[in-house]
Amino acid sequence: MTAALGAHKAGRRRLFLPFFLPAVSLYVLFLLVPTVATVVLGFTSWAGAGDTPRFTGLANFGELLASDSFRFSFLNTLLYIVVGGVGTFLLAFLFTMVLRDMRGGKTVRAILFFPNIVAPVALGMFFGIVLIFRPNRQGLVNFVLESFGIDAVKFLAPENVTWVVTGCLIWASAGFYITILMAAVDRIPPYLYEDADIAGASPWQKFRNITLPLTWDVIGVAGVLWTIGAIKIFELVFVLAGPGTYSPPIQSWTLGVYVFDRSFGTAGSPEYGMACAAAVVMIALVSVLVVMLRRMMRRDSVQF
Amino acid sequence: MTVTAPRVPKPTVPPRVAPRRPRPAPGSRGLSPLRLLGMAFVWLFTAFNILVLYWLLTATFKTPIEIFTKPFALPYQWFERGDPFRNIIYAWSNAGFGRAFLVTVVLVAVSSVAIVLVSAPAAYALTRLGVRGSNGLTNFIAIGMGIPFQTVVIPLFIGMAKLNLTNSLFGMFLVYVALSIPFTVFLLTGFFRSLPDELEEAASIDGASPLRTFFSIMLPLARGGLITALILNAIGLWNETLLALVFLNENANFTLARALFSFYGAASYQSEYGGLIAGVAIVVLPMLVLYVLLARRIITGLTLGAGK
Amino acid sequence: MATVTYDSTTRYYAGNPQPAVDNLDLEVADGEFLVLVGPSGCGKSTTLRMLAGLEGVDGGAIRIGSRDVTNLPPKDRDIAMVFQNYALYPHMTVAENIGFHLKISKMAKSEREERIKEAAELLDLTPYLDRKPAKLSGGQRQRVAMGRAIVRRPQVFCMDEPLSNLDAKLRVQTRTQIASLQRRLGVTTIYVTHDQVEAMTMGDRVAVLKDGVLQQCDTPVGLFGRPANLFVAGFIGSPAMNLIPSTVIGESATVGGRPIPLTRAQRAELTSDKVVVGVRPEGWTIVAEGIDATVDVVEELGSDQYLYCSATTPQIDPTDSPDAPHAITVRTPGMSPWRPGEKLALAPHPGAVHLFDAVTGERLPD
Amino acid sequence: MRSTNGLVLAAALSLALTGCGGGTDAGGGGAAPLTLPGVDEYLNAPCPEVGTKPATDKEFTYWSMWTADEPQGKVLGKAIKCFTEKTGVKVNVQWLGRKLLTQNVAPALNTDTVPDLFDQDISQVKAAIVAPGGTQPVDDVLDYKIGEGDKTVRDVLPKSSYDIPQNKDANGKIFEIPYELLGNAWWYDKAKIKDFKAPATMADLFALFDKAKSDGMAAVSQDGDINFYNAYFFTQIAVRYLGAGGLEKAALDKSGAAWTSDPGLLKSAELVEKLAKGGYFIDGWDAAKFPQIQQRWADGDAAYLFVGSWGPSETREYLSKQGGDKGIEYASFQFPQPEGATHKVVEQLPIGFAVTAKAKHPEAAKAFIAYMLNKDILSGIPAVADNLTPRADLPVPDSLKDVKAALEAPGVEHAIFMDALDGLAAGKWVDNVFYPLNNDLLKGKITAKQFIDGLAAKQAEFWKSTNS
Repeated sequence: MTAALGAHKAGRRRLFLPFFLPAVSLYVLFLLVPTVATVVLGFTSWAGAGDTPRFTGLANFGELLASDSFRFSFLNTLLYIVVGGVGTFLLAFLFTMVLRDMRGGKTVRAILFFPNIVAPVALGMFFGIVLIFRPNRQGLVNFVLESFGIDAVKFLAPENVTWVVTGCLIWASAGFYITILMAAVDRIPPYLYEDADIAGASPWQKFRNITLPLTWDVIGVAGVLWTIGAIKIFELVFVLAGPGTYSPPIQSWTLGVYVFDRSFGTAGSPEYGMACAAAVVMIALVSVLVVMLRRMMRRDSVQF
Repeated sequence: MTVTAPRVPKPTVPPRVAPRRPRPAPGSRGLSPLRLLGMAFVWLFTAFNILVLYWLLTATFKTPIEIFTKPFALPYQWFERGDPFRNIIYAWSNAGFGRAFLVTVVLVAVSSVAIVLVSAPAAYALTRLGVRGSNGLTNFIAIGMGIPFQTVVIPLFIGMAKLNLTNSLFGMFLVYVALSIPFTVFLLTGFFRSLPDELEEAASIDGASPLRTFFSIMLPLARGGLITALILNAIGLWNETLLALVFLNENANFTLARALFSFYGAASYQSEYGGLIAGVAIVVLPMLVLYVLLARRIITGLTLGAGK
Repeated sequence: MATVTYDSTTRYYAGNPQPAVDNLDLEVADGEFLVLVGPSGCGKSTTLRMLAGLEGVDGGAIRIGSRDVTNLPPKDRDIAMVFQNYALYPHMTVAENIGFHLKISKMAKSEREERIKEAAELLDLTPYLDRKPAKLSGGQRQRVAMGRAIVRRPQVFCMDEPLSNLDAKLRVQTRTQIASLQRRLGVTTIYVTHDQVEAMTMGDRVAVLKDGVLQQCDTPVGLFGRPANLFVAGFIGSPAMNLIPSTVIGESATVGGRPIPLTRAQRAELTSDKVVVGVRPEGWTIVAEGIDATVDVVEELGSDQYLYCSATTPQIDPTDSPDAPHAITVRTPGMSPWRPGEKLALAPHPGAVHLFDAVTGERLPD
Repeated sequence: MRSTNGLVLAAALSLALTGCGGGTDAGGGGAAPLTLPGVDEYLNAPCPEVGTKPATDKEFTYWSMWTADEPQGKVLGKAIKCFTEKTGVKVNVQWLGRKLLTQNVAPALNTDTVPDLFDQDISQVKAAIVAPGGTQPVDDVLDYKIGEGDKTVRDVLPKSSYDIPQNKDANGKIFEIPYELLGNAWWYDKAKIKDFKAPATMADLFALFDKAKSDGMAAVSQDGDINFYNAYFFTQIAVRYLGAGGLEKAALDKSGAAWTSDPGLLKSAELVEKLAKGGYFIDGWDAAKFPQIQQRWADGDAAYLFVGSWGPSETREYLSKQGGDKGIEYASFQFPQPEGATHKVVEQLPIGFAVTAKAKHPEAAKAFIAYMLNKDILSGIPAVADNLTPRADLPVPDSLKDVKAALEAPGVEHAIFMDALDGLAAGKWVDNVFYPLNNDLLKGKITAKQFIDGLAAKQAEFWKSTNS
C-alpha cells in the first residue's frame, strides 16, 4: 500500500515539469527576460529607430532627475497611488460600515463594481465629455451643478485635472476594493457584531474594533493590488488630461504616460533608452512601495 | 413555581397575516448621524453609477445637440428622422468597430482559454504535487503581477518584431497569454489549495494515474476557479489598450479598445460625438452583459483570489 | 435583580408566513434559571435573541422588571449574552475581551481593570489574561465568554447554547459550574439548549418549545412527571417514553390486552375514543402475560439496562413520524441476563401510565 | 513635434467627411458648400503617363500616413493604381495612419523588414526617422520627370517648400519631397463680421478684437488643451522679429541667454500678454476639451479663431453634424506685422514622401514620388481632400484662397510651423521648457518679462541635463 502510494507520489512528481514548464517558460520569456532587457537598456542611449544602443551609464537617470516632465510623472504617480489609494480605501471602509447590514447591499455592491469592467480608455473619454465646461451647453456634471444653482466648474483646466483624474480613479476603483473588503467582512462571524451591539458600540467602534482588525490581512493584499494597479495608470490620464491624441501637458503626466511618450507616443524622436530608464524607475518604485506596505501591514495572523 | 397553563383558550382572532417585512432589531433602527450620512452617500454613489449607465445608453441614440443640452431626456431626434441606430451604425462601419468587434471576440476568447489551459496545470503543479520549493516558485511567478506592462513593452516589441510577430494577431495572442500568466496562476493556486485532499487520495487508491486524476477529478472540481479566471482575463483583455496600441498597427487587426483609442482623435476632429459614444457603448456593453450574467461569479472569484 | 416577561410575543421572519415565535407568554422570576429547550427550529434562540434585542418583535411585548424593553436597543436593556461560539474577538487578549463592553461604555480604566481581575479570579482565568483566544482550550474560551457577561453585572444573562461546542466530559463539568455560578450571582438567566439533560439538570424551570409555540413550562420534575402533551412526553426523558395508541372501550383503554381504566374526568376530556397511553421505559413490569415482545438489542449501561424490543403493538413517536417502528423500550436493572431473541411479556406499572388525547395530543387530567 | 502631427491629422480627418460624401444630414446649406464637386470626376479620370520609369524594380512597399478611405488615401490610392497600370510595378501599400512614424516605421528600422517609401510632415520625419539615420537623400528626385512633357519635379515645386533647413539631413541633403502644404491663419466668417478690414498693425488687430467684444461676442476662440495651438501666438509674432529659424536658434542656446538678448522676443511676449490680459479669449477656453472651443467659434460665440488650414473643413463638418442650416463664409488673414518687426514671415508645413535608408527598391519608390506630383494626380489634393499643394498652378478651394495667397505672396519668408521648435531634443524641449511657460503666459498667470526670464533660466537648466 505504502509502496503503491509512494510510486504514485513519484508519478505525481514527474507530472510537475510538464505541467509547470509551459507557463513558466512563457512567463520568463515574455516577462522576465524583457524586464531584464529593460533594465539593461535603461543605461543606454537608444532612439529605437534602427540605431544601436550605446552604453551611457547613469546619464539617462541623471536626465530623468533633472527633467520637469519626469518629476511631474513621478510625483503624479505617487499622488495617484497615495491620495487615490487613501481615498479609495476610505470610501471602501465607509461602504463596508454601511453595507454590512444594509438591505439591498448585494445589489449595491454589484452596481458599484460596474466601472471596473469598463476600459480605462472608455472611462477617460466618457469623463472628458461629461466634465465639459461650456456655458449654455454644459457637460453632464456641470449641467447638474447648474440645475442646482451651483456655478459650473472648469474641471478640465490643467490646474484641476490631476484632482479630477484622482476623483475618477477613486470612483472607478472603489467598487473593486469594496467588493474585496466586503467579502472579507462577510467572513467575520456575525455574532461578533451582535456582541458589539449588546455592548452598545457605534458603527465607528464596530469598524475600529471588529471590521478593521479582522480584515487587516485582506486590506494588506488589497493595498498591494492597488499599488501595482495604480502605478500603471496611463490610458485614463492620457485621454482625460489631454486632447487624447497627443500627450497631455507634462503637469498631468504619470510614469506610464512618460514611458509611452518617450517610446511609441511621441510625435518627436523616440527615445527608447529614456523610456526604459523610466520603466526601471517604475519597477523600483513599485518594489519599494510594496515592500513598505507589507512591512507596515505586518501583524500576527488572526484565525476565527 | 407556577406552571403556565398550556391551554389558555385563545380568543378567536381572524387569521393573522405575517408582516411583509418583519421589524428590524431595535439596535439597528437607531440612526446615528454617521450611519445616516453613510447611507446617504452610498445611495448617492449608487445612483450616480446608474445615472452614468443611463446616460451612456441614451446618448448612444442621441444627436450631439441632445447629448449636451438634454442629458437626461430620452433620445428622440434620430428616432424622428427614422434612423435611430445611426450612431451605432456609424461606429460599426465607418469607424471600423464591426471588424474590431469580431477580432476582439475571437482574440479575447482564444487568449482567455489558452491562458487558463496553460495556467491551470501550473497552478496545480505548484499546489498539489508536493514538490519542494513550490511556495518559492509560486511567489516567483506572482511577482510578475507587479511588473507594469509599460516596462516590458519595448524589449518585447523589439523581440517580437525580430520574429515577425508584431502587427499580427498571433503575436498579440502570445503576448496576452504570457503576460496574463502571473495573475492567473496566482488566482488558481488559491482555488487548487482550497480543494480537499481526500478525493485525490481516493483516486490514487483506485489506481487512477496522476494525469488522469488531474483531468477527471481536479479540473472538474476547480471548474469554478477556472471559469472565474476565464472571465477575469476576458474582461482584462477586452479592455487592454496599451499593448494593442503598440503591437497592432493595421486597421484590420485592431481590437475594440485600440479602435476606440484611434477613433477618439478622428471623432473629435469630426465632431462625431454620437459615433464616439456609440463606440464607447460597443466597448462597454458586451462586458456589461457578461457582468450582469456573471457578477456573482466574478465577485466570488475575485475575493477567493484576494483572500489567499 | 429583575423578572423577565414575555407578553404575547410574536416574531416573524421575512418570507415565512409561519411565525418563528407565536404568542409567547412566559414569566421568569427574579433570579430564576430558566431553560428554553426544543428541537432545532423551534424558536428558542429567537426567543432569547428577542430578549437581547438582536431580533425585532413583531407582536406583543417583552419586559425586564417593570421596564418595557421591546423597542430598546440591546445596550439599554441591561442584559449580557453568552453566544454559542463565544463571540470572542480573535485579535484581543482575554483581558481585552472581558473588558470590551466596559471599554465601549467608557468605564474608567481602573474600575474596568478591577472588574476584569475579579471576573478572572472567579473563573480561574487569571493566568491567561494576556493570551489571545486562539491559544486557549475550549473550556477556557467558554469561561472567557462567561467572564465577559459577568463583568457587565447585568440584570439578565442570556445564554445561547454556551456548552454545545465542548466535548462531553467538559460539558458535564461546565454545566455545574455555570449553574452554581448563576446561583451565587443570583442573576436571572435564560438559557437556550437543545440538550434535554442540560435542561433538566440546570434549570429551575424548563420551557419546552415547538414550532414557535410554548408547549409547557415547568420544573424538571413537573415536566418529567406530568408532561403536558404528547410532544413534551416524547421529548423529555431518554430513552423516550413509549407511546402506544389505543381505543377506549367503555371505561378503559387496552394495552397488550390489559385494560387501562380512565377516570370520569379523563373520559370527559376526550374528543374521540382514541387515546395514547404513555409508559416510560422504567414504567414496565415484566409479567407472565401482557404485551408480547422480542428483545432485539440489549443496551447495557452497567447501572441500568435497556431492552429494545419489537412488539406487535404499534408505537408512535411524537417528535418524528407518527408511526415509528413497533419497538418498545424497557429498562431493567443493570447486568440482567437478557439476550437478543428472548421473548418477554410486558405490562405497565400501575402508577406509571400517562394518558393523552390521541387527537389533540393533550394530556388527560389525572 | 506633437504639433505637426496634430495638424496633419486634423486636416486629413476633417476632410474625410467631405470626401466621404459629407454628413449624414446634409441640411447645412450655408454659404459654403458641404460637399466638394469634382471628387468622382477626379477619381474616374484616365491615368497620366509616368515621366521617369523605374528601370529594374518591379515592386516597392509604401507605408502610408493616411487610411484608405479618407480623402488623401483615395488620392494616393488612385496614384498607386495609375502607377501600377502605367509601369507594371506592384505597390505593397499599408494604410497605417498618422502615428506610423513612432509606432511602425521607427520600430521597423530595428529589423530588416522596412518600407521603401513612407510619408509624414517634414518636422516629424526629421525628428523620428532622419535623426537616427533612417532615410536616404532624395535630391535626385528633383530631376525626375513628372509626366508633363519634360517638366521635372524641380520645375513645379517652389524652392520654399523643400529647400529649407528643416528638410535637410545631417549631410545637408534633402530627405523629403512634399506633395501637400499646410498653412495657418486667423479665421472669421464673412457673413458675421461686417465691414471687415484686414489689420495692418497689431493695434488694428486688437481693435478688431475690441470691436467684437463690444458687439457682444467673445473675440477669440482657442482650444487651450492643445499645447501647440497655444504656442502659435507667441511663435507667429516672434518669428516676425527674428526671422525664420530665429526661434530655433534661440532655443538651441545652451545658456538660455538668447531669449533676453533680442528685445524682439520680449516685445512678442508683451503682445501675447496683452492678448491674454485683455479678456479676449472666450470663457472656458482654459478648461477646453478639443474641439469644443473651435466649435463655439463655428456657432458664432466668438469672432476669430487661429488654427491651421484644416479649420474650415473641421468646423464645416461640425456644423453639418449639428443639423443647422447656416454655413460659414470662410475667410482668413495672417498676423499683421508687429511694430519694429522686420521679417515678413508666413508659416507652412510641407507633407511629403521619404525613402528609407534600408530600402530595397528605392528606384521605384522615387519614381512614384515624382509621379505623385503630376498635375492630374496631385490635383486630387485640392479637389478631393480640400487641401493645398506646394504647386502654384493647381486650383485652390475657396475657403483656402486667403491662405494660399499668403503663402505665395511675393517676398515672404517661409518658416515651418512653430519654427520647428517642437522637434527639438526629441520633443522634450517644448514639453519641459516652452509649453508650461507659454501656457502660463497665455492664461495671464505670468508677465512677459517673467516668461522670457523663465525661458532663459529653464532652458539653461534643460540643456545642462539633457543628453540628446
